[in-house]
Amino acid sequence: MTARLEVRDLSKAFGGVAAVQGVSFDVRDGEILGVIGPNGSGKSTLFNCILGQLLPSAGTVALDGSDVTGLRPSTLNRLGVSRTFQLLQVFPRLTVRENLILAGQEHRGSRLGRLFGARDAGLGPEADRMLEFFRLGALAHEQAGSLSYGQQKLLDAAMAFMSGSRLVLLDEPAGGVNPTMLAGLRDRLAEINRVGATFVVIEHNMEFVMSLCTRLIVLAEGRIIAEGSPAEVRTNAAVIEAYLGH
Amino acid sequence: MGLKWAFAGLAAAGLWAGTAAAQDIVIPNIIELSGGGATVGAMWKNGSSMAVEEINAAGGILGRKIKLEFVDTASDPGKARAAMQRALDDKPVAVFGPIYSGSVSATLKMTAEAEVPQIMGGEAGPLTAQGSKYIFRTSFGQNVSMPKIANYLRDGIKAKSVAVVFVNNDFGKGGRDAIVKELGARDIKVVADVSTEAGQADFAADVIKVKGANADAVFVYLNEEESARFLREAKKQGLNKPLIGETTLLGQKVIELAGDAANGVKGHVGLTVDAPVPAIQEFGRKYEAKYKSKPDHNGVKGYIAPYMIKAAAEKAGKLDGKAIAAALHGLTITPDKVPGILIEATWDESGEIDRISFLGEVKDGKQVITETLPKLKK
Amino acid sequence: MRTFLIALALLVVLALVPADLTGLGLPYPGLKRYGTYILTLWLVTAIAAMGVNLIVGYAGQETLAQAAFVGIGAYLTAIAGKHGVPFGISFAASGLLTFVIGIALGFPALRVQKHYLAFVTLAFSVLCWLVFRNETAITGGVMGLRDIERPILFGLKLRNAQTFYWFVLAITAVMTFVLWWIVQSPWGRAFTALRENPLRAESLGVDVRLYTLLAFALGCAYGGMAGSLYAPLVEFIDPSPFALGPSLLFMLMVVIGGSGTFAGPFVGAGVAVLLPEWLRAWETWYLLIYAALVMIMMALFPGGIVGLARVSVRKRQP
Amino acid sequence: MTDLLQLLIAGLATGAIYALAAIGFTLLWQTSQTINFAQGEFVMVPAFFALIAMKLGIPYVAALVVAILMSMLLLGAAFRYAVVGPLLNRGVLPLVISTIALGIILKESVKDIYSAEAQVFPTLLPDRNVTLLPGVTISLAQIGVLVVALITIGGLQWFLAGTRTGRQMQATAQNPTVARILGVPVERMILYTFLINAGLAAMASILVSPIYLAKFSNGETLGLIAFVAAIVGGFNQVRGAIAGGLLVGVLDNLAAAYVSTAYRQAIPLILLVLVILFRPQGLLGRKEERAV
Repeated sequence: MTARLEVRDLSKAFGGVAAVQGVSFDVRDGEILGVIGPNGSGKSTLFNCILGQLLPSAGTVALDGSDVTGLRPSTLNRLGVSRTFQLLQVFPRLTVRENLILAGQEHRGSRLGRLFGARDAGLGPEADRMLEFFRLGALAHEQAGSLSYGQQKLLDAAMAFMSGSRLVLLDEPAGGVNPTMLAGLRDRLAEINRVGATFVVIEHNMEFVMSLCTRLIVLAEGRIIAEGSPAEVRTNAAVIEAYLGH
Repeated sequence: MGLKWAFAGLAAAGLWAGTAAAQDIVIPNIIELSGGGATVGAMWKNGSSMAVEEINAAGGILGRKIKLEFVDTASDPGKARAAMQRALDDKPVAVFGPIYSGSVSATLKMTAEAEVPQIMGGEAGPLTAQGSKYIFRTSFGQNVSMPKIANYLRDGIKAKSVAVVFVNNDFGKGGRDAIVKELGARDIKVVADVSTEAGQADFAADVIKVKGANADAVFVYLNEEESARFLREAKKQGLNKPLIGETTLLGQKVIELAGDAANGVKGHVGLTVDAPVPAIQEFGRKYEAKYKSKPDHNGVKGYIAPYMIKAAAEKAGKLDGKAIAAALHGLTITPDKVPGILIEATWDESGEIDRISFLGEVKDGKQVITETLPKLKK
Repeated sequence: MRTFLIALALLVVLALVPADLTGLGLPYPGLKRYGTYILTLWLVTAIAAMGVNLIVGYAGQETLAQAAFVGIGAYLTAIAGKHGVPFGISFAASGLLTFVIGIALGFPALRVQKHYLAFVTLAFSVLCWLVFRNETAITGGVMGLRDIERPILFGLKLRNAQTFYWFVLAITAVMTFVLWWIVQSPWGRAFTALRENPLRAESLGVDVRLYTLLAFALGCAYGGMAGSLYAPLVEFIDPSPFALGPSLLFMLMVVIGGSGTFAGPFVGAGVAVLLPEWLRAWETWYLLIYAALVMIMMALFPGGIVGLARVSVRKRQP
Repeated sequence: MTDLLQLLIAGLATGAIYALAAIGFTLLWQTSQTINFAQGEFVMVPAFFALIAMKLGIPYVAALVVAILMSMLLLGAAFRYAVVGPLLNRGVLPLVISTIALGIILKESVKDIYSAEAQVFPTLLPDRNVTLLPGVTISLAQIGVLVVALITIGGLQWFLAGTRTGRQMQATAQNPTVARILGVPVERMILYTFLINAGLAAMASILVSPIYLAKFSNGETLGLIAFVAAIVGGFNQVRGAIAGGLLVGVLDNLAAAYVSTAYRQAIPLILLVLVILFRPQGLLGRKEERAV
């Protein structure tokens, strides 16, 4: 198995405060890697450094073997890395379908071609397929802002797959979603994973993580304190200490 | 729905064709009521309003009352053109303004084409040199005043070199170009040529430049407030060369604003309320009583404009633009017949005004006239 | 299709507004010369405002130099015209030059923080004004440039106020269509996205910096082309309409019309051009009333007039 | 050499006034993300408060106090609640537009209600000149400007760093959310910055008007220069604004004397562009994190 993403000695400090310190790990092709840890352990900062939202203070990030440290998010996205954010991030004034088309359009053809070409950048059929897949078909022409929270969360996740990215980083996809929808979301993600996408998931909902992920890393105070299968991590003494110690 | 409103809007704005019959003679004043020229425009407005009240109280012109309409150019020649277009669409007997030379320059072809006399306040030299038969000045053009200044610098001050300080707008730039030409013709060297901005506050650097030039005299051609600020700074830095100005620099407003610093300033004075002519001083008192502020030469310009129309229309015998313009050419208006003209004045074929003017200086916070210069042509 | 028909109908009505229809047996005398002039000025202002709307309403940036860009187009056209360059070439050159300047200004400014484009355009605006004023040999300085010729189209002189209006109307229609096309394309979607949530847009592969730059440069080009029409319309230019103040007024007009809406710039330009006409009786007070209107609008209806109209239409249809 | 000294002194005196206006700019920006395009008018208006007060028969010094209080009431509190308040959560643009409109309103009101003409404004100090060196003269008024401006700035610095309220204000400026969690009354702190801004503007107005006369259009240049000074010095630091103000004042004078009077305004603007290109946080500003 090859590593899709290699993170080496990544550190990030804000002023004097170190949020992430010397973190190294690989993401292997086809796995679903869970990143867990108590609040403030540096999970989102880690994501933001990997994805170019923040410049890391030290360390490197490599994608498929080539260095991508400090590249801008849009460049990384066009190289095949998608993400979602912890807080809901859809475009409320665009329709659900438009949101999906937007999420894919920058991967289609040239910029000039998009100006003169089809209004939907040729993504209409694919957007419709994605809508059906995530059970949002009936809402296609609603403004995204008018959807329920759970529906927006689904849309948010769906957008990450419109570009056909093979590596997707999900930041708390289950946060605030009701249990029925959650099961649906987990099934959808598992299904996409089967057809070839690799995931990294930050999540607080342990049940969701344990049932979805194939491997976990645990962060505490900006460092990796444990790594392994869900079963191994569950019984790790350092992890229990980190969670209960707070 | 939207369209209906749009049309209602156009109608309300009076943009539609078709003429409304008016009893009064409407004279549009296209003047600077906002923007950089707001002060000047306000003076003109007051002056012309006062004259029209007097004329109407005395029975109007040829039995008809005058009504002034004031249109703001925002001190923008483009807007002045638009306003002039609007005014000319209504085929007025005459138009007043603009006062800024740039705006006059932008509109004078339009009045010539429409054959409507334009009584304006611009002082730039070239305005009357473009062959328009419908443009008339209310004060000396720079083509008349600058030779007088240059003569004074040569004969009165005996200057061999002069530093010129001017404000970079149409008024200042026009004057600067004219004086530089006149000085050149008299073999007087321009050793410093300092451009300043309208609204400029700090004149320290400009005075240093002038001092450094070490000229025999300094010609200061700025608007009122800037003149005052310059004089204060000159006094502070001990600039001890003769400061020579044209009308503005010796005006009441500058003296009031500059205080002591204005003492000793000399120069040529066109028509101001400080002129040693009883009629003009009487005008100043009336103006001050009415508007609670002292008028300057722009107030005088606005005041005589309606009287010019009155005299010319009465000479022509009819209220017609073409006839009024024709009557004004070569006309001499004297205060004994038309008291509102304040001082005897003659207009030549190009619309240039000719009347007496003065040399003066500021002594103890007052303008003192030292010499009266006769009319150019008898 | 429906949009197209409405647009066509609107165009026909606009074309007929200044025309004298009494010859056709209709009791409509048309507009006076001044009315036609104001209508033409409205169109020219609207073109520049469309550019501001693209920058402010779609890309979420602030520009304080639109009047300067109008000035660049106007001076270029006026000066080129004096040297016998045909209008078509000056018009295209005005658009191109302002586009390139837009790129050159926007590139460094957008590298840093959000409001730095506003600061850079502020500086540029004043610098342009200084050049217009002081380079007397080229620009005529404060005395301006007089007697700017109106263009000749296929041998037809556009001297007449009405023919020139139709000419400007045709150009406005084309430029409106072009902007509509851009806004409806994936580019427009990207513009909306980067205004609503640049962070998320960037993570979806939208090159926020590049799209912002393109929107800004296009907006500047609209300003330049509006200037190219302004010069022959007024037939006289001087620096005053291209100063910082008028640039600020462009922002006000777009916001009062409804920023980020397609019709906003037309409505806003209409208000800005016609309001002084409506409020003539108030003389200079109109500026005060206008500014007060803007402030009330901002506090109560930030969507501008178009947004307000939409809300009231929605209320009426339950 | 004496010329240079003369220019430096004149530049510093003018620059001190710019600094007063620029400090207010940065304070408003820090606590409430308000870019105040009416800042120049805020400096222009208080002089007219004083003139009106004097017309009503109030003696000079009392009229100055009235002007400062009126300014804090109208340009501080009323501005905060009537103009900025309703727009605070709508992003920067509506606020920018609103302050542009406010600037027009203030300017036109003074012109239409008071007068379009420049007004003489009395000075606290006698109109006398002091010769420092042969060829270097400074007026008492200028000394007064420098002294009062420096005292005001020093007082402000002391207040911000040395008092509890001042430190709370700085906390609010740096991060309102954190400040709120720490129990700082953020709303009141924001109001204080508006009051301080209005007070500083009134001080600037009282200092500048005797020298440069009071006129409705004075705000145009002053506002622009204060803005440039704030950006050049650093938009997020009070000391940046002070340095920016002094620098722009001096630079303007030097440019006029040694480069070109016609392009004197251009020099500070070119500096502004250079700063944005090479040191976007301003000469003395703090660097902010890249977001996006």
